[in-house]
Amino acid sequence: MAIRANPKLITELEIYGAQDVSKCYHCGNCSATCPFSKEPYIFPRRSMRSLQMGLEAKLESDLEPWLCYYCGECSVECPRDAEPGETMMSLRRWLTARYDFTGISRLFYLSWKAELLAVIIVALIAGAGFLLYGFSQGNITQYNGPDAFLPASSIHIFDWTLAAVLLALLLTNCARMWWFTVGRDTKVHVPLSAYVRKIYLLPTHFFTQMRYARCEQKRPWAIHLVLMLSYVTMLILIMFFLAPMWSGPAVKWSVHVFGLAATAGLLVTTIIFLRKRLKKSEVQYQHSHETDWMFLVLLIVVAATGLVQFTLHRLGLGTAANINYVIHMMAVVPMLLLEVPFSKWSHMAYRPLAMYFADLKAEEMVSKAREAVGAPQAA
Amino acid sequence: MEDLKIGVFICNCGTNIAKVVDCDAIVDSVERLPYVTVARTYKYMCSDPGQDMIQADIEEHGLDRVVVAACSPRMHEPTFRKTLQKAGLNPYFLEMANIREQCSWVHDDPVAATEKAAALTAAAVLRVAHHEALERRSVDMCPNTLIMGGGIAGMSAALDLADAGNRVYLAERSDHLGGNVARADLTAPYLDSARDMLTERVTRVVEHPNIDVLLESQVRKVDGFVGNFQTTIRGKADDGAPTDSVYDVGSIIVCTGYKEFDASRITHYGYGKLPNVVTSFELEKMLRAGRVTTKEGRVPQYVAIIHCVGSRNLEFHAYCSRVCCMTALKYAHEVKSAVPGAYVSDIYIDMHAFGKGMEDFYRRSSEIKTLFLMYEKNDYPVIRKADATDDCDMLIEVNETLSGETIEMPADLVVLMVGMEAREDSEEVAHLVNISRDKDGWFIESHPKLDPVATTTDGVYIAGACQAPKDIPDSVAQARAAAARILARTARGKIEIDAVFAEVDEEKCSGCRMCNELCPYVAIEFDPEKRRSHVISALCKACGACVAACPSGAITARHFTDKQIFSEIEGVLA
Amino acid sequence: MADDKLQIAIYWGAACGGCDVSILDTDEFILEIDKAADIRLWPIATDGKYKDIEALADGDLDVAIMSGAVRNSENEHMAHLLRQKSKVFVAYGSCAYMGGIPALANLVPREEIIERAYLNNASLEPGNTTVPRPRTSLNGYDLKLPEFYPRVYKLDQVVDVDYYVPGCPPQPGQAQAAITALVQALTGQAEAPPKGSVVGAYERALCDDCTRTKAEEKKVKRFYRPWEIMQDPEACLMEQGILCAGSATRSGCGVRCPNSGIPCRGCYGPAPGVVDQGAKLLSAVASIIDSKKAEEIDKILLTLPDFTSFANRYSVAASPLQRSHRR
Amino acid sequence: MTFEPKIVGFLCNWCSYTGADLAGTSRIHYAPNVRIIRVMCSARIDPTFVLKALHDGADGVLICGCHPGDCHYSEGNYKMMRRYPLLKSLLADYGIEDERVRLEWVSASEGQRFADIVNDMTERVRALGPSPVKAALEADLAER
Repeated sequence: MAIRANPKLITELEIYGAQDVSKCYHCGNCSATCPFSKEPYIFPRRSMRSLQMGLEAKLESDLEPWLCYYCGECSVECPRDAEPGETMMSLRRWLTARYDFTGISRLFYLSWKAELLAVIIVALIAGAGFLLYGFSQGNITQYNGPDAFLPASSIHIFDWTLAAVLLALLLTNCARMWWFTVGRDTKVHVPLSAYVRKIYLLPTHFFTQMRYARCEQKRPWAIHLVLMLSYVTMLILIMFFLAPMWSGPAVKWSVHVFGLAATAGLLVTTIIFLRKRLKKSEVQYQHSHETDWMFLVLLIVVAATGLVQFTLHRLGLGTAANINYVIHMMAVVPMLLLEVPFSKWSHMAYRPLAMYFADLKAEEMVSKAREAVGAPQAA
Repeated sequence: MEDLKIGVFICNCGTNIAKVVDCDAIVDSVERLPYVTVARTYKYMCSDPGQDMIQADIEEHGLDRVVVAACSPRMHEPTFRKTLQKAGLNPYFLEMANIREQCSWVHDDPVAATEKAAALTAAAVLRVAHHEALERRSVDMCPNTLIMGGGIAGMSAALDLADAGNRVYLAERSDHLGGNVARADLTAPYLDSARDMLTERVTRVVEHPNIDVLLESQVRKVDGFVGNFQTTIRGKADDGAPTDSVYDVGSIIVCTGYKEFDASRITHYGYGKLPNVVTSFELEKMLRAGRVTTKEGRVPQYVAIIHCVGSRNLEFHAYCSRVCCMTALKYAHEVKSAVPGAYVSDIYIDMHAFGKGMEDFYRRSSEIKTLFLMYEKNDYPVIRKADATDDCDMLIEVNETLSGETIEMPADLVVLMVGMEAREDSEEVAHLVNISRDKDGWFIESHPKLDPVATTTDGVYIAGACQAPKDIPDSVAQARAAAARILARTARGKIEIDAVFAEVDEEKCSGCRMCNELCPYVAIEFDPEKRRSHVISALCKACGACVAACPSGAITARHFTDKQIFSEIEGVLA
Repeated sequence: MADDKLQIAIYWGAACGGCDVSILDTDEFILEIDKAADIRLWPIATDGKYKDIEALADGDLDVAIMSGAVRNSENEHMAHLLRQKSKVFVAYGSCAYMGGIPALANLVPREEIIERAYLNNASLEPGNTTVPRPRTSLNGYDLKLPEFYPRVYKLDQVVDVDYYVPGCPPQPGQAQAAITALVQALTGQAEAPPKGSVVGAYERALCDDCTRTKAEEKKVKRFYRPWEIMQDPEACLMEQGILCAGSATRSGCGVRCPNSGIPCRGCYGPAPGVVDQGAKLLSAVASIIDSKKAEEIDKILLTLPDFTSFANRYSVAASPLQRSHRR
Repeated sequence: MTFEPKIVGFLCNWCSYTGADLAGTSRIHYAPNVRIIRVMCSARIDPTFVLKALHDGADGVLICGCHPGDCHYSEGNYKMMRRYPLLKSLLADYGIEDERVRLEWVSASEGQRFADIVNDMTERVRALGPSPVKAALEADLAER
C-alpha cells in the first residue's frame, strides 16, 4: 500500500526549526557518523527522507528523533549543510506537538507569540491568585508561622494539585506516544512480559542518561545530567520536603544542602546553556527555537528567585520574601503548567520512554529476523 | 619469391612480456624460419634505443622485411612503421605480433604463453614475406564545406569555417535556423536565455558573406570522396517548386541533431490521455510564454518532473540522454519562479550532474526546496487520476529507493523529461554520406576517445546530438572541433590517402557485379563499356568485404591479401 | 606405327564416358588426330590392352589423356601406369581435374554407398544381398575386383599431372583447341604452356562471356530452382534467385547452360587463382541475400536445399576438406 | 596430458581485436588456445580462410566481429552473418562438428566477453578432441 506523501509538511517543519532538510541528497554521511545509528534504528538520514517526502504517518511512529542527543557530529559532517542534527531536534518538537492531544503544544511551537502570551497570562493569573490568597488569609510581613502570607501547607496542596494535573496531561501524551510508536504498529508486536522485564530501563535512562554519555563529547552529557538531576532534586524537595525547607530561620542542612546544590546546579547549567546559545559556539546551539529561549529563561528565573527567596527568608525579611515568592511562583507555574506537558520540558518523559520502547521493538525485530533465517534465539 | 632478409625484433616490454613469455625461446624458434636473418630481444623496442637498433639492423644486414613482436599493433604499428621509413624501408614491410595483450597479459602459464607467442611471431614472419611496398597518394582538397543541419552545432561550425575565409553551404531542412535549442527557454545551469544566445548566432550566420544558408533544403546525393565531393541539394525555387542544385565541397559536417522520445510509448505515464501530463518541450513552451498552468487554466500547486522518459531502461533506450537531469533542475527553478508557492518534486533514477557548474546547480535546486525522489531503473512510476477528495489532480506512485517506501505523490502538472533519440531519417543520412550508426541509430565516430568528430568516411565529420545525446556546450565544442579539423586540411590544399585499399584486377574481373552493392562506401564503380568493376581507392576504407565476396578472386585487399592471410594461418598452426 | 607420329593414349578412370564422347564430338578433327598420332589405348573407341601399355618403355607415350577421377585401385593403377609411360600427362574433364561428380560421394562414407547401391535399393531383387568384394573364392577360383577406395581422388592427388582440361565434358571446340595446342607444342611448332596450366579454357569467370544483363542490385528474398519460376531470359540468373555458379566458374564452355536457360553448374572449376570454388560461391550467394536478421536469413536459406552439392558440385575432392570427416 | 586444442581466431580490427586487446590491458586471464589473426572487418573473412585453417590442422575456428548494428563499416558484420549459416551447412556436410567453428559478436568494450568466449570454446573443442581433418587427409594420400 502506497503511503501518501505530503510535500507541504516540510514547510510546516520549517517553523519547528528544520530549515535545511531539503538540501539533503542522502549521501548517508550523517548516519555513518552518528554513534547511535545502528540497526534497526538508522538515523538521521531516514528521518530526513521521511520528512522531505512528508510521510507524516511514518514520522509520527518513529522513535529515532528521541534516540538522538544532538551532539551535532552529523551536522558537522553534512556536505550539503542540511543540518541533520537540527532536523532531528525539529522532529522532536514536532513529535511533542503530535503527542499532545490538546493542540496547545503545536500552537506554542508554531507561534512564539502565543507561547509568550500564555506564559504571561498564566504568570499574571498565578501572581494574582497568590496575592489574593495571601491577603485574604495572611499577613504580608509573615513568611512563616500561623498567619504566614503563603503558608507551606497550602502551597503544598497547590503543588500536589498542580502535579496531578500535569501528570494526567503528561501521561495522556505518553500514552499517545506509545500508541503511535508501538501500540498501533502491526508489524512488531511487543509482548507484555517484555514490558515488565525491561521496565528497569526507564529509571536507568532517566537518571543516568547513559546513552548521552556514549556521544564522543562528554561535557554536554555532564552538563545536561547536572541540569536534569538538579531539577529532579528540586522537584523531590518541593513535593516531599516543602515544610522543612520553609521552616526557618535556622538552616536545616539535611534538606538545604540539597536545595542549595540543586539551585547552584540549575543556575550554573542554565547559564552555560544560555551562553552557548547566545554565542552559537557549537553546532547544536546555532539554531535556537523560541521555545528553547523560553525554557531557559523560565528556568533561570525560577532558580534565581528561589535562591533570592531562600536568602531573604534567612535574613528574616518577611515582606520581601513573600513578594519574591509570588514572583517566583509566577515563573514556576507557567513553567510547570506550560513547559512540562506542552513544550521542551516534556522530553524528560519522552526520551527515556522512547529508549525503553526502542529497546523493546528492536528485541522483537531481531528475534523475528532470527526466526526468519532459522538462527538460534539469543538467550 | 626473391631472397628475402627478415629481421625479427622481440620486445620484453620491461617485464610486461618477459615475465611470462620466454623471449629468447622465440628467438630460437624464429631463427629456424626461412629468410630470418636477424632475431633479437630488447627491453623496450618502442624506445629510441630500441628503434635505433631496428634501424641499425636494417642498414647493416640489408633487411627488407621487419617483424616486431611486442604489444598490439593498434598501439605501436605507426611507431615502427616510422622506424622502417627512417631506415629507408617501405613502412608496409612491417608486421607486428601481438605478444603482450594476447599472450603475457592474459596467460599465466609461461610454457603455453611462450608457445603461443612463438606461433604468432612465426605467423608474422610468414606473412611479412608476402608484404608489398605500398605508397600513400595525395589529391586536391576543395576548401568548401557542406553542413547538414542548422542547429547550434551547424551554425557554430559554419561561423568558424566562414570566418577563416572558406565557403560554407548550410543546409537546413526546416524553414528556420536554431534547431532544438530554439525550442528552449533558459539554459542550465546559469539560467541564461537560450533565445539571446541563439539570436546572436543566427544573425551572424545569415549576414555572413561566406555562408550560404539553404533553408527548406535537403541533401539528396553525395558523390566523390574526401576533398572532392559533389553534393546535390534539393531546395525550393522562388516559385516554391523543388529544385536540385549541385555544390562542390571538400568536407561535410553532419549536424542533424536528435528528436525527442515519444512519451506516449510509456503507458505508465498516461501521456496523451491525462491532459496534465506534458513533455519537457511542452513545458518549455509554457515557460517561454511566461504562463505555467494546467490544461484547465489553473495554477498548479504540485508540479512533478519525471526523469529518464525513454532513456536508461530495458524497453526503449539503454543510454542516458545526458541533458535531461540538468534541464529538470532548470525546470524546478523556472517553475518555482513562475509559480512561487508550487511544490516541485523531481522523480529521478540517478542525478547526473557532471560538468562545470552542475553540481552546484543541483545543490541550489535542493535549496529551493525541490523534493527529489529516486526510483529504480525499469521500475516506472505510475500516474493516475486523483480522487475528487484529493487536493491534487493526479497521484504518482513511486517505489522510492532512498526511503524504501512506496509512496503516492500528489501532482497537478507532470513534466516528462523525454530523452533524445536518433532521428527517423538517420539511416538515410548515414547512407547518404556513408557513415555508420550504432544500434541506437547514433552516428559512429572514428574513435570514441581520440577521434570523436571524424567518421569512417574520410572528409565526413559529425557534430552535436546526431552522434550521441549532448548538451549545448559539448555540441558547440564538437562542431568547432570539426571546423578546426577541416581548416587544418584545407590549409594544406592537398590530402593524403591511405595506401591500404582494395583493388580489382581487371584481367580477372568478369563483370559479374556481385561486389557492386556490397561496398558501404560506394567505392566500387562499374564501367559498362569495359564491363569491369573497379575500386575508387580514395573512397575505399579497406574493409575487405568485396575481396572476400568476389567469386572469381579478382579483388585484392592491399596489405590483407589472401596470400598474406593464408601464410598467417600456416604460421599460427605450424 | 610410323615414327614421326605422336604416340597417345586416352583412358578413363571413374568417369561417365562423356569426356571420351567430347573428343569424338570434335567430328572430323578426329581424322586430324589420327593423322598426327597413333592411338595406343582408348577403351571407348579403339582396341588396346593394358598389357600393350605395360609393354612400353617409360616415356614412350607422348601424351596420355585421362578422364575420370580415382575411385578404385584400378583407376589408380592405370593413372600410375600412364603417367610412367608418358611424357605429358593430361587430366581431362572435371572428374580428372577436381574429382567431379563422383567425388560428391566423398561426403558419404564408403559403407553407406555400398549399402545404398547393393543392399537397400528399390531396384534390387528382393533377397539379393550380393556385395562386390575385392576378392572372392568360388569353386576353387580366386576372383579379384579392384578395391573400392573409401573416397574419390582427383588425378593430381595420385599422380603428377602436367595439364588440366576442365569441363563436364570439355566443350568439343575447347578440346580441339587444347589438343591442337598440345600437338603443336610437342612437335615444336609452338611453346608449351607452363606445367600445371589449365588449358582449353579462359582466364576469367563465366559472366565475362555471359550475355545476360547484370544489374548493380542483386538482392533476393528467396532462391528458386530453375523450374520454380518463370525466367527472365535477358537478366542475370542470380538476380532472379536462381543459383548460378557462373560468377565463380572459369569460362571456356561457351556459356552453353545459361544461354539455354540453365544456370551454370560450375564444371569448368574455379576462376584462376581461387583455392576453393565452393567457398567462393558461398560468399557470392551470401552477398545477394536480402536480410539483416539471422532468423530471416535462415528462412531464406531454407529455399536453398543441399547447398554443398551446388557449391562443390564438381570440386569436393579439390576443396580444402576434400571429404567428409564425420566419425 | 590433456589435449590442447589449436584454435584460429579471425577478429575484426575495430571491435573484436580491440576487445581482445582490452582483455589484455584489463589482465583478464583466459585459455591460451586461440591464435588471433587480425582482419579489418569480419566481412573480409573469406570462407576459404576457415576451410584453409581446418585443412592446416586447426581444431577450431573462432570468428569475431562487431555486434550487429555496430559495424565500423556500417554493415560488414551482416555480410559475415549471411555467410555463416551457409558455411556451417557446408561444414556439416563435410562432417565438421558444429562446435568447431563459431561466430561471435564482441565489441571493443567486451574484454571479459572475449575471454569467456575463448574459455568456453576451448573447453568445448577440447571435449570434441583433435580435429581429424589434417591427419585424415595426410593418411588418405599416404596409405594407398
